[in-house]
Parts: sequence; structure tokens; C-alpha cells
Amino acid sequence: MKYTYYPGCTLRTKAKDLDAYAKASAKALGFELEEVTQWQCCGGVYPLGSDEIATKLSSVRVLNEAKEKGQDLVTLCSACHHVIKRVNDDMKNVPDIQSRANNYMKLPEPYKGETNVLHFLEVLRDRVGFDNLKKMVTNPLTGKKIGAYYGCLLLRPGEILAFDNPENPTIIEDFIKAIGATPVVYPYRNECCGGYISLKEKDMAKSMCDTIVESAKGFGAEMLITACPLCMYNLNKNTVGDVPVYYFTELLAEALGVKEDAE
Amino acid sequence: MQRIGVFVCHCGSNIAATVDVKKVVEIISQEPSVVHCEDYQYMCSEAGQAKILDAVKEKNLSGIVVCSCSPRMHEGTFRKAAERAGLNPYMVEIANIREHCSWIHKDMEEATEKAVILARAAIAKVNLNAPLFPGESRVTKRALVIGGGIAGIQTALDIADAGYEVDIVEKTPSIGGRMSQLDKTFPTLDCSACILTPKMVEAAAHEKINIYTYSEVDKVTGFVGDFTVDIRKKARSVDMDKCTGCGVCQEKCPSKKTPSEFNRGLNNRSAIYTPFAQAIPNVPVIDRDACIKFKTGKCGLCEKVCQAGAINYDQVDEIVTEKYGAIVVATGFDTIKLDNYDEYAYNQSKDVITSLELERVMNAAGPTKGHLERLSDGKHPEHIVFVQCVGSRCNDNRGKSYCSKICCMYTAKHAMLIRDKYPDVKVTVFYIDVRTPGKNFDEFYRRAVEEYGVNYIKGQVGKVAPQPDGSLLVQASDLLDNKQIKMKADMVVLATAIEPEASVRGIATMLTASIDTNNFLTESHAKLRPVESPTAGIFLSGVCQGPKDIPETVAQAGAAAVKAIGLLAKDKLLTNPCTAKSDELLCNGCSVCANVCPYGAISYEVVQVNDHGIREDRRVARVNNALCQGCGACTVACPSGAMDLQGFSNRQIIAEVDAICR
Amino acid sequence: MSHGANKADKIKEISGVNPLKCMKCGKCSATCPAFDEMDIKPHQFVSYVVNDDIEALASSKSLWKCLSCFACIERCPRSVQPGKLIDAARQLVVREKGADYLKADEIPELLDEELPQQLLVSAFRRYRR
Amino acid sequence: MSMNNEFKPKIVAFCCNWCSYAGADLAGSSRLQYPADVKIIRVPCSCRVNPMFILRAFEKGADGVIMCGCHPGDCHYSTGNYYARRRMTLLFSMLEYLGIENGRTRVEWVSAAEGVKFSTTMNEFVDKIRSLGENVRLGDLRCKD
Repeated sequence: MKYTYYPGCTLRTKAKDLDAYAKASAKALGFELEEVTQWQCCGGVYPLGSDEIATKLSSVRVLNEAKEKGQDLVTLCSACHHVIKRVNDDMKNVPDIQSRANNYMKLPEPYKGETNVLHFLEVLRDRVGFDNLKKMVTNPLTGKKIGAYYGCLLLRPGEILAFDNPENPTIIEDFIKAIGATPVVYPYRNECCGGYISLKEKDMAKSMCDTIVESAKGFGAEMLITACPLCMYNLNKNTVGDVPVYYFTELLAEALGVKEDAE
Repeated sequence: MQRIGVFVCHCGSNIAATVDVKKVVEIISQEPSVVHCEDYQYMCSEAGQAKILDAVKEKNLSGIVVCSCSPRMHEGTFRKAAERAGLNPYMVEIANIREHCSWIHKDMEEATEKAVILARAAIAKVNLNAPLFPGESRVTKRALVIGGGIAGIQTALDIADAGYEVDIVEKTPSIGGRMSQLDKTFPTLDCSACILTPKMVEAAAHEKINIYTYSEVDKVTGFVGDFTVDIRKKARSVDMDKCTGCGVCQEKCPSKKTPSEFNRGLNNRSAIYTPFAQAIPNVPVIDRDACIKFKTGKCGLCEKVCQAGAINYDQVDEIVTEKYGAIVVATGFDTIKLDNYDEYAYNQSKDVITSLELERVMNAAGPTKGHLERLSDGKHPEHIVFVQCVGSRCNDNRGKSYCSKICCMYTAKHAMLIRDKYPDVKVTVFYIDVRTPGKNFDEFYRRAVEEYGVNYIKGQVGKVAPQPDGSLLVQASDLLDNKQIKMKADMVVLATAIEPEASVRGIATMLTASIDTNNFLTESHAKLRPVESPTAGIFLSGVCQGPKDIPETVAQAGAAAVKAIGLLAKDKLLTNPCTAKSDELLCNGCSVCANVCPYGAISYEVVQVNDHGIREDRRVARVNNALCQGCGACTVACPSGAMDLQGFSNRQIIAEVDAICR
Repeated sequence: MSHGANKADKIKEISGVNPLKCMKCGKCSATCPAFDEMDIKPHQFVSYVVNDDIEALASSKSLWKCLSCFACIERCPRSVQPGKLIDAARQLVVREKGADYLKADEIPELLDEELPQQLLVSAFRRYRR
Repeated sequence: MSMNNEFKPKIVAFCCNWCSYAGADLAGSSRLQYPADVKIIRVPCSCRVNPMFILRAFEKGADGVIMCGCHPGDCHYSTGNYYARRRMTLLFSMLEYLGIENGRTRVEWVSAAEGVKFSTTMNEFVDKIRSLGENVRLGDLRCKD
């Protein structure tokens, strides 16, 4: 099984781990992530005004490439996933945006939101299946108490991202169970880490990350996992860090016994 | 050619402000076949109707067009006026120039032009009208009440007291409904059971009332005055006549893990159970999905311990067919599912409960024997937070668009009861608006604040976060202080939106009673006929029609009973004469019409016809006017054009089309 | 005032939000993680737009404190989605005034080794034209 | 463009007595505006609408015809709207074959409680007909003035 894969800017630089572990794991699980040939940054932020078009084109380009290849598009970074999935929804359901974007793009065949956008976690849940994943785990992380940190971008707006119940998600918990560890459920796993605000308002980000980490710790989490490089940065940088934070792909690679391959 | 009189109503300024009434009269006067045309302030008034009578006499009118409000308002009025003037009432047509014209258009020229066209269409139709004569149908002097809650019980009692037989069909094992689950009632804090149980007993003992519990309506046929209903009496597995209600079976039953419906799943019940102690009838049922005997064939303990020999595992569902003249729907409500509201942690914490669950917690017969305690650890709470409007007043695909109406009052009640019984417990209520219209209602709410010190904060709760120590952290806004609050609570109570009981949808379909997008049954007129369904002979009682509290429900239940009594008191009903009629010269006896008729009103007979001098025997369709309801399905299905609908004939409708497209 | 009204219309257009749908329940402000840092609170954004008081919004520091975490958007029971209004107001400011909240020359000192590109990109998109 | 030259479509709406006509009444009493081009004909049930009526309307110069009935399952006569739905599906495809665009015909289910839906539907339908312009097919030239 081949998927078109969009890594995004950060996975090429500061979050190489997230990418490398995912690729190694994919190989072990029997699917391939085929990188988009010429991708540009998704913009990191879903365009703030409903009248913007130019900032959506990078996503449309990627989506169209997947469509032309007849593949689903897989993403890893929460922000990329959020942006591309929402742009895809616009292309499917908002006629104005669809026609304006296609006017710019001048594609051989107009793009109308045909591509299926999947987060890597969704591939694990819906394509591989957590039950199958469990069978393929060679090095179960038994006894580890892990808190899932979802953040905001993966889940909201729930109606469009349709990723999981935005107020009580379970996908990462199910993932944690599949790799043999014990999920720790805590209420702030879907609250914002502060995001980009940490650039100029460090205190704000700190207090938000503290709430998250304290809550997770309170419920017994020994570590947190996330899918987002920015969440990772904030949780590491802005808290008194005695709860380590990992990318979920790192634990996946470890459980599958392919961690060294990635390194 | 008819001699038609046209009357254009001003309806005060309702029509005249947008439609140039004088101009309509001027143009319409020119129409062929119109021999009289005038306008008047209020055609529906006594004086307006007198104008019709005068004109019929003076101008020898044969048909009448009234340009006025919707025929759904005053068609009957004008038909009666025509009758008084000596005309056949079906020689009247209404041009709806209010709801379909003056009220929805702003431009006078446009509206006037449209009014003229609508009048022309009505004139074209009247030109082809023929006198029609209603038949008669009988009235079965028995009423059916669907639902045995307070609404159904009250309706049944009122109908029975007037001397008519009433059957109540209740789907659960006991009558009593939601009210039996309540602890106290507002605004006087009567104990709910204390005022409900006497009514339940009265209904059960009433010689005119027959109660089918654990039963459902399976099928409804017929029409006003003459409904035939199949009632499915579900197998109780207990003989109603033998059981003494001793309760030993329930004690001994080894399967005790089924969530109690009556206690909203807060504790468990046995597989053989009566929902609550005062249940009527006091005869248990066996829940076959939970019963070990039914699941494995082993056990049979209840049969062994039953002294009366009442247990019968072989019982099967029984269908009872009854005839009724009137049907009252009183199916009530349920609270919405909270799966879309996980920010309140309802599914994550046992200490986040709905208000209806709190009723059970507060009730002496409930899961905590009436002690206010946290359901997670049984601890006495120090602080309880109430959240209003959970799922009400939403337009976001998660909740309901309407106000559930009862929550403000029951929350004040809960807060007051808690503060009264446990003065040490702090109570905070987050509200958007406090809505307390009703006699002594606002006073009640103010007492909660002023006498009982309940802390009302204008704002909403954004998140309830369960804490490692078992408490709940409530994050909310205080709009008057412009603050965001984070407060610790031990319990959170959600004023959950109510919605019509799920079974109402199927019942409405069976009754062909209309239902709105929220599954509330539609009343015939929002203001003037609030307890009648547009479907004749169907009446509405209680929350199935819209959210309401107990006093309102009881009032509406009485009103529905009066309407049903008014129907049952008649010996005969006039039937709608707008029925199908087959032209035997055109009919080829193909049976297509009978196949589409939902009422079985069409049969075939062999008649001798004289077709252009040729006499022959032919098989032709014959419509039974007593059964035909006048839908017209047969008229379109008929391949030879033999079938037509009186009052809405092909020629009449085509004349209207022509007039509009002219 | 008419200038303000135009801007209010622009905000409604950019955001696609109809602020009149608001029932003033305050759930947005109850849910906002940046509430304490804001001078104009999320629920007030709605009434400022309704009342055409855009100048106040434009100079509000709330514009730069909103995390765009969509909590208010997700939980708003009336589909008003105040977060979109804030995004739109911020757009209006950076588009019209060129009043960037993040100046290019202040960036170097804000950087650290681990700071992901995603953060910079996001901040640029939100703070600057 | 002056008001007088503006295209004013002729639109016939067949409404069943129990749901849609009542829905139209509710739109009226709620003062929900829709263009005066729409003229309503009351029929007992959507199943009373003979395809012949619709053909007749187009023949006489109607630019659009819409039929409204109770929601499927909610028919006052139990099954009438199912017959209507089937008949209209066939009729509309035949009309399209004759050159009467699908946009000129429409079936919509409007309950007695859906005044808003009635008015929105009519606004949409009139917009659609305006965009399609005058109906030239099937018009009987003898009917022209």
C-alpha cells in the first residue's frame, strides 16, 4: 500500500525524528509513504480570512498530486494536517473557493476535494487497525504509563476534521494500548499548549503547559506523547520538565523494534 | 356559467396595507361570470357575512369567492354563510391573499397584481364547482390514550368522568411516567409521588378506564370517529390475574445486573422487576434479555418461589384490536443523550449527572436512599455546580434549538432543596437567562437566591475537568464581573435539554399526525387549536406537543380530554364530500386505482352501461364515500381518466393553472 | 462612524460570522485559555462588532493573545464562533495598517535552538501582513 | 435596468393541504418574504398532482413548477407522497428530454412547521428560474398574446 506523504517544513528540520520514525514504522507495517514531489509549506495556519485564496494554493497543489496518483494523502504534523484537511473541505464544499482556486491553478482537470486526507494515526486506526498493530508489536512497552497529548489542531473544528470526539478523544489512547503500554486519561489532553504564542508571550505558554503537564502527572502519566512539533517544543521548553515528551512515532518505532533503523 | 360574487377583505390593514383592495375590486369586476364584487373591512365579521347573504339574494349568485386569509382560517365560516344564504357550501372558494400575498410582499403593485391573479384562479375554479353533499359516519364512543404519564392519566380520567370508555396504552410496565421519577415538584415542593399516586390509583380503579401496560400501539387504521387500533400486549411472562404483587420473585432473582431504567441507570434492578414500589399494576415483568432462564434455559427460580403460580415463561405477545372514536397522544419526553457534550465530562465522571438523575439521587427510593452523595465515592459534597441550558437553545448540530422551558424552575428547586436539607453545601448555578414565567415562579426563584443563598452567576461553564483527587474543576465565565472563574466542585448537575420520547415518531406516522423537525407533534393552530392535531380525531396532551411543566401538562391534558369528549358526544359526523368519483363510462375496470388507495375505499362491481346506445355489462370501480378520504391518489393513477376528485377535479385544477399562467 | 460600520462589515465578511446569532451565554469566555491576558474578552468581541466599535477592537491587545485554538469555535452553542471574529479583526489590522505585531528585527533574539519552523511560520502568518 | 423590463417568471407551486400549504401559511404569518412570482394551488395531497397539470402549466407559459408535500413518511394519507415522488421523478426526466431543464421543476418536502423552509425554498427556486430565464420550450404559441 502506497500513500502520498506530506512531511511539511518542520519535519525536515527540527522534527526529523517525527518523520524518520514514522517512515521506519510504516515500512515495518507494510505501507509506504511516498513524498510529494515538490511541496511547499502549508502555511502553518489555516487562512484566517474566509476571503483568502493564495494561502490555500500550496495545500491544493499537494492534494491534487495525491489525486492524480490515485492515493490517499498522509500527514504527520498536526498543523499540516489541520490546514490541508480544512482546505480540502473548502475545495469540496465551498463553490466560491473551489472555482477561484482552480482559476489560479489552471490544472488539466479541476480539483474538487476528491483526495482523502489521513493523519498517520488514522492510517494506524482505520487502515492497519490497532488490533493488527498490536500483533505486529515485537517490543511491547508494557508497564509504561503514557498520557496522550492531542492539542487543539488535530481535533478542532470537530465537524471538519472528523478525527475523533473533540472533547473526549480516544485514538491516541487506543494507540498506546496497541503498543502495549497503559494510557493515562487526563482532562487537559485536548487543551491548547499555547502554540505560536510562546514566541512573544512565554509566560502564557508556560502557564498553559503547566496545567497540562500537572494534570497528566496527577493522573499518573510518566511521559507524554504528541504528534505536533510545536506542542513538543512548548511542553519541553515551558514546563519544569520532569515529564518527558516524545513523538508518538518514536514509541511506535520502538515497539515495532525498528527504532535503530530510523537512527 | 356561474353567477359569481367576489368579496375582497381588507383584514383591517393586514391585507389593505399591501394590496390595493379597491383596485382588485375594479379589475375583478370586469371578469366574465363575476356579477358582483365588493370589498369590506372584515369579511369574517357578522356584517361581512351579511354582505354575502345580501348579495346572494340581490344578485342571485350561484358561486362565491372570498379574497381573504388562508382557507385554513375561515373557509368554514364562509361556507356556513353561503349555506345560510341558501347556497351549497361547496360553492365557495377562498383566494388566500393574506398569508400567501400581503404578508409576504412589500411592494404594493406586485402584491395587488398577485392578489388579482389569485382571485382569478379562485373564480376559474368556482366556475367549475358543483354542489357537494357530505355523508355521515358513525362515532365509536371510546377513546384511546397513548402514554400513561401524568398527561395521559389526566386525559383519561377527564374523558372517563364524562362517561366514556378510555383505554390507556403504556409501553413500560407501569403507568406514572416521568413524574413518578421526580422527587419534589415546583413551585410548592409537593412530593411528586404524593400527588401522582392518588391519580394513578384513581385511573386504575375507574370503571371506565382500562389500562394496557407493557403494551404498544402496533397499527392504526380508519379515521376520525372510527379508528381501528392493534395494541401489542408484550409478553409479561407473569400472569396478571394470579400475581399478588408480593415481590418475592424480585428478591430471589439471581440476575441483578441490569441498569434500572427508573433510576436512570444509577443502580441495577433484577431481571424480573416492577419499576418502582408504587407501580400500577403491581405486577412484575420479566426482562427476557436479562433473564437467565430465557438466556440459558436454566434457573427458573422465580417460578419456584412464586406461591401464586403466576410465572409463565411461555407467554407470548398478544394483539388486541379495538375501535376508537378519538385518540389522544401523550407520549411525553426524555432527556437528550449527552455524548456530544464531553466538555462537561458527563461520560468521564460519575459525579457529573443530569438533573433527572439528581431527582433520583434526592429521592428516598432512589439509588442513594435520598442521601445527597457523590456517586463515585459516596462522599458528602461540599460544593455543587449547576449548569443551565445544556443542549437547549443551540443551533450547532449538537443540541436543540428550543428552550426546554422547565430547567430554570427545577434547578431553582434542586438548589433550594439541597440548601434546605444540607445548609453546609455550597450551591452555584451558572445561567444564561433565568426564565420563570408562571404563577409564583419568579418568587420561587428569588427565594432560592434570597432565602437559601444559592449563588447564581450569569455565565456559562466551558469545561469540567476531573482532578486526580476526585474533585471537579469547573472553568466558567462570570459575565457580570467579566471574569473567568475556576472553581472546585464535588458534583456538577447538567440541566439537560428534553426531547420528545423517541417512540413518538413511529406513532405519529401510524396516526398520520404531522410532526415538526424536533419531533414535537404539530398542533392544528399554534394559538387557537393548540391541543388538536391537524389530523381529525387526534388530540395532543403534554410534552409530545412542546416542552411544558406539570401544571401546564395537566391543563393541556384536560383540554385534550374536552376536545375528545366533544367528538365522542356526537352520534354522527359529517364526512368530507370531496371524495373520488369514477365515471363508469370511462372506467375499464383495470384495478389500478384500488391498488393505490390507502383506505380500501374502492371496490368493483359489474354494471350494465349504456355506451352511446350500446348496452353492455362492464366491471367498473365504485368508491365507498364513507371510506374515501379524498387524497386523490387514484385520480392520477387512473389510466383512462375515469377517476376524478370532487372539489379538486382535473378541470378545476387545470382552470386554476390556466388562470395563473394567463 | 460610517467608516467603522464598513469595517464591521468587512470583519463579518472575512470571518463569515454573523454576530447577531450570539445569545450572550459566555461559553466562549468560559472556555478561552487566554482569557486572563485579554483586555477585550471573547464574548465582548461579538458585541463590539455588532456595535461597530472596530477602532477599540483594532487597538485591543486581545488580537495578539488569541491562540486560535478553536476552543470557543468548537463549543459555541450558537455557531457564532468568536475566534473567527478575532482572526478577522487581526487580519484587518495587519492588512490595512501594516501594523505588524512582530518586527523582523526582533526575531533573532526570540529564537532558540529547538524552536520549530512551524512556530515561526504560524507567528508570521498571524502577526504580520 | 428598469423594473418593468425585469424578467418576471411565472411560477406555479402545488402544495398539499396538510403540510406544505400550512407551511406556506406559516411563512406568511411569520412574514417571511419570497417573490410574488410564486402562485400556490392547493391540492389535498401531493399525489393529487397529475403530471398533466404540470405539462399544462408549461404549455400555458409557466417558467417553473414546484411541487411541495409532506415529508416522506409523514403523509396525511400515509403513502400519497411516495406515489408523487415516483411520478415526478419520471415526469422530470421526461421533461428534461423535451428540453425543459431540470432546474425548472422541483419537488420539496415542507412540513406544516417549516415556514422558514418554505420561504427559503421559494427564494431559491425563483432565483434558479430567474437564472434560467424564460421558458421557451413547450409553450403553446397559440396561448401567446
